[in-house]
Amino acid sequence: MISEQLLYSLAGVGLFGIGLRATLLHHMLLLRLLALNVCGAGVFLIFIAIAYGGIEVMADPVPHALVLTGIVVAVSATAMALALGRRLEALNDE
Amino acid sequence: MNDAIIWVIAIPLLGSLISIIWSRYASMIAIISNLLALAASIIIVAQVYQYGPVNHALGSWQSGLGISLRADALSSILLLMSMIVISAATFYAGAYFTDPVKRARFWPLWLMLVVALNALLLSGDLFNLYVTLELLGLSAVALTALSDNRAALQAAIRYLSIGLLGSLVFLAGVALIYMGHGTLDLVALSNKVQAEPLSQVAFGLMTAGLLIKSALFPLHFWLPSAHASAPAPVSAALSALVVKVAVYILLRLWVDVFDLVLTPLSAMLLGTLGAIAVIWGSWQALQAQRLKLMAAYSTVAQIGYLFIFLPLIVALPEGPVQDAAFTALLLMALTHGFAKSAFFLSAGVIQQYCGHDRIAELGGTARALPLTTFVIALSGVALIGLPPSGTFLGKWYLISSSFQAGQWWWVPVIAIGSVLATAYVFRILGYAFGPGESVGRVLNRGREEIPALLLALFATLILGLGSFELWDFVAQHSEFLRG
Amino acid sequence: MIELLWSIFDITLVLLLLALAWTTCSTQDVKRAVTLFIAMGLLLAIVWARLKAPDLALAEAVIGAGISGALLLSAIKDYPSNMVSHRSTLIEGIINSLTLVLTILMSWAVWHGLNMSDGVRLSEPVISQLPVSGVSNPVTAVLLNYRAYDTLLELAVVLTAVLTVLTLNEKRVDYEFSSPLLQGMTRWLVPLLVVTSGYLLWVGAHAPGGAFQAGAMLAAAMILLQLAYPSRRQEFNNSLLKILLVIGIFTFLLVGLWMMSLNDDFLAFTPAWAGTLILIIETAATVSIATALTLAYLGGRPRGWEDTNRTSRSIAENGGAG
Amino acid sequence: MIDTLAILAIFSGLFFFLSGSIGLLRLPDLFTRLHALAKADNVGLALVALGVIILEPAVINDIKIVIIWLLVMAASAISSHLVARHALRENRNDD
Repeated sequence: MISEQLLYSLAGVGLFGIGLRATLLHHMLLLRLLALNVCGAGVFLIFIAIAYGGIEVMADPVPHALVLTGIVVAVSATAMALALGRRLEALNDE
Repeated sequence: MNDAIIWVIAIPLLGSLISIIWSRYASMIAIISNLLALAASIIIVAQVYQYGPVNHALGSWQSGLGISLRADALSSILLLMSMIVISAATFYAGAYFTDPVKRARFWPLWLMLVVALNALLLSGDLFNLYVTLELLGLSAVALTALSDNRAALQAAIRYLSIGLLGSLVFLAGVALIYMGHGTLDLVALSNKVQAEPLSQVAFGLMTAGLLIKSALFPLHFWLPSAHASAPAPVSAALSALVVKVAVYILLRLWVDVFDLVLTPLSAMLLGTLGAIAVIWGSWQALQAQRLKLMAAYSTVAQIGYLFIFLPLIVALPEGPVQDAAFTALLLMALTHGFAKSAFFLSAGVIQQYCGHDRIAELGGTARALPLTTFVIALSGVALIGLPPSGTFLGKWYLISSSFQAGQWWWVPVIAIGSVLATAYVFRILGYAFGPGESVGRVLNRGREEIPALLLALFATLILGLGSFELWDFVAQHSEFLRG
Repeated sequence: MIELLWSIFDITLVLLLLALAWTTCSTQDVKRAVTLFIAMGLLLAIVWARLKAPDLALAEAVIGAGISGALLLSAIKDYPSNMVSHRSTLIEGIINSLTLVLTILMSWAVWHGLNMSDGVRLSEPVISQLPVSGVSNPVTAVLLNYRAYDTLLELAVVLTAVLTVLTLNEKRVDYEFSSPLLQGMTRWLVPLLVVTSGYLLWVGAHAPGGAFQAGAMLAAAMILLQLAYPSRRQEFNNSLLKILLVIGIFTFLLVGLWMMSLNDDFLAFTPAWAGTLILIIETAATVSIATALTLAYLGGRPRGWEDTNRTSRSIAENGGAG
Repeated sequence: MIDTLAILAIFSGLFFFLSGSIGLLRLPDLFTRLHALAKADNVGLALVALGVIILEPAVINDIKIVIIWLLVMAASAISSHLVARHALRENRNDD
């Protein structure tokens, strides 16, 4: 089943690249955050593509757990960054 | 008996949780849990000294399936240094934050930073390193944002997005490693990693992610604003510890895991960037208008020195010469940690006393705050590298191993860096001893000044004079060098 | 034939994903970018399901697309939507070529990596130790037993983030509009969500699900309530709120230390009790995660959150008024 | 025989999804687009669900699928309503 692993892990690399490029290009916090999340999704996809072993085979559960951790960390960081941005806007308005 | 390695993480975590609930007693809780964690870190160093590296398999699972915590000579010494700096800054912070609301916000996050630092230094697992890096990054950003002004928030946002990018790039490397080798355990990996394409790219990604976090030139651009605008105790921890633990992971990966992948050419490239950082950072520090900004740029330069060691360690033959270079690297990292934290704490005192930290208007400070000025002078001695500070020995060995490795070109860089450092330290002292309006009554702010003094003494006297013990310690336990 | 269909499906899915990511990242319009990003989250959930990661599909749908979607959508109005900024062409060129080179290098590494890997990895020990791990869902076993320490630190990350959100910001301005229809649906949807969340928590021991999915779903229920009844926000009981926020990590830590006193190693669960202990930890973690995500969405300092003593209360109130 | 029925149901469901998506892209304004999406998707999902129920022997899973279908219907009705209401208010504010 190497072909599916390859297809999806290359897609993960692609997402990572797209996200990385946009992270470096954007100035605005919100867009940069979205780009970072896309970038993270790419890394997660690489992990899960590695874990996949075919339709009949059970997938490797370790990367699944790692990515679950990663998703929660990503949403926490996003919430925190948005709060920082909101506070900055409030200070700018004063 | 190897429980100390757990307590040093569990105690600050417990303290953080309790200080959220009983915010009224947060200062006391923080001080107690810091002292307990300091004691635990001393126990760890003693254990490593007596019995060699300590290993704790979490959950009793075989390594690979579970996560292992490890302490060896390198990590235990850095742990002790970080706990000493943190404890001093904790005592300082109790007096620094006068507003009770701010204090209640500060303590839980501060203890979380301690958890992250200790967990990171002891971690023996690649993915766990990612989680601790995120915890460290988020708590550091949260503490920077405590200043709650525009400059600090802008710096915090930049710090956060750069930090997130750094850890994601690191995580991409971790994913590739897991793809090729099927394990995340550092010891298991050190036996598996070969110089093949996958490991090379993974190594490059992880290095790039960590270089962002350790602010090596030209990836240092986020550092000065963040370190200069955070509250003083936070700046001390950021400059002395947070940047340094990223360098620690780099070293650990380079020397322990990826030693076959690290080529002399890439080591030379990093050394060159380090050399540029030394000169550029020192020059910017000389130009800086504000005390804390100057200290932040000086951190950029000091990090540069650590990277110059890398090509030397790669080029030198295994054995006592290489060990000496490694110990000198450790010595410089430690000295800088103590000196820079002392400097930032003193800068905080000056900022509170004068209401600003503009260098050109520091006149009269030496008379009003004699102890603080003395501390700045002491830590300046360590930053320049005058004897008897640890930096002096460190630079001495840096120069001698440059000649031994046949890489004489680092020597002028070190010389220029030292001259520039002398210039920026004496520039401050010149203003501080000069005449000025701010001559008030002589102030004695013991609770804030004494922690800084102790740190500066560590940097200059204790590390300088006691460096032979350090030498012995590292020499006895040099098994972490090249497996 | 079947394999061909699978291939067509896979390729379509991957192309759609890449196209969505590209448009999300290249638009300058904030609203558009957020909408596309949420759509990408849903697509990712399908990808996880396709790659036999149902735990992740659940988590992505609830957390990635749901909670982050709500967070991002409510953040849109904080930003001016037509602020266009460009980097100079030179820098753009450098960034483009840098990322291109990196992508090619990584693809090369992936190609090599898949050829060199023997496909064994950690599945074997994970499965062989499953009987003593206390649960039969391997992902839960990894999260709460083998690599429980990661999860503990991850809860610390969540806590740090939410503390920052709470201490930085004023309360979020409520959405003005609700509608009787929404309220009507909320009235019977919220109980259903709560039940589902409990089910996910319980079922996590042997099937896809677990504390994170359950907690996020509970948070979604709370956010929905907030959207449907914006005016009826109750004043929180702060000490209760603080306890709810830390109970997960506190329970986790205490159980870990208790197990250390019994079995020498931190978080070394006694196999006979492991199932029960994991369920206790997960229940507490669900509560904390739900509280944290709800508070992260609502933002705002609850009044009197930082009371240290009486004098500070007056300072806080003056500060709030000023 | 049963399989053919299921496949027929699923494919006609997909047809409704397709037409809904085309409607989303081609129709001129928000309200007609909403109309196309909500209508076509609900029928499409119903047909797909029907097909899957025919294929799935376990009754408990069939019940779950029906519940999912009902929930999606309710959610899409409410969200179309909210979007339309919001758009109407914005229009009124613009006048």
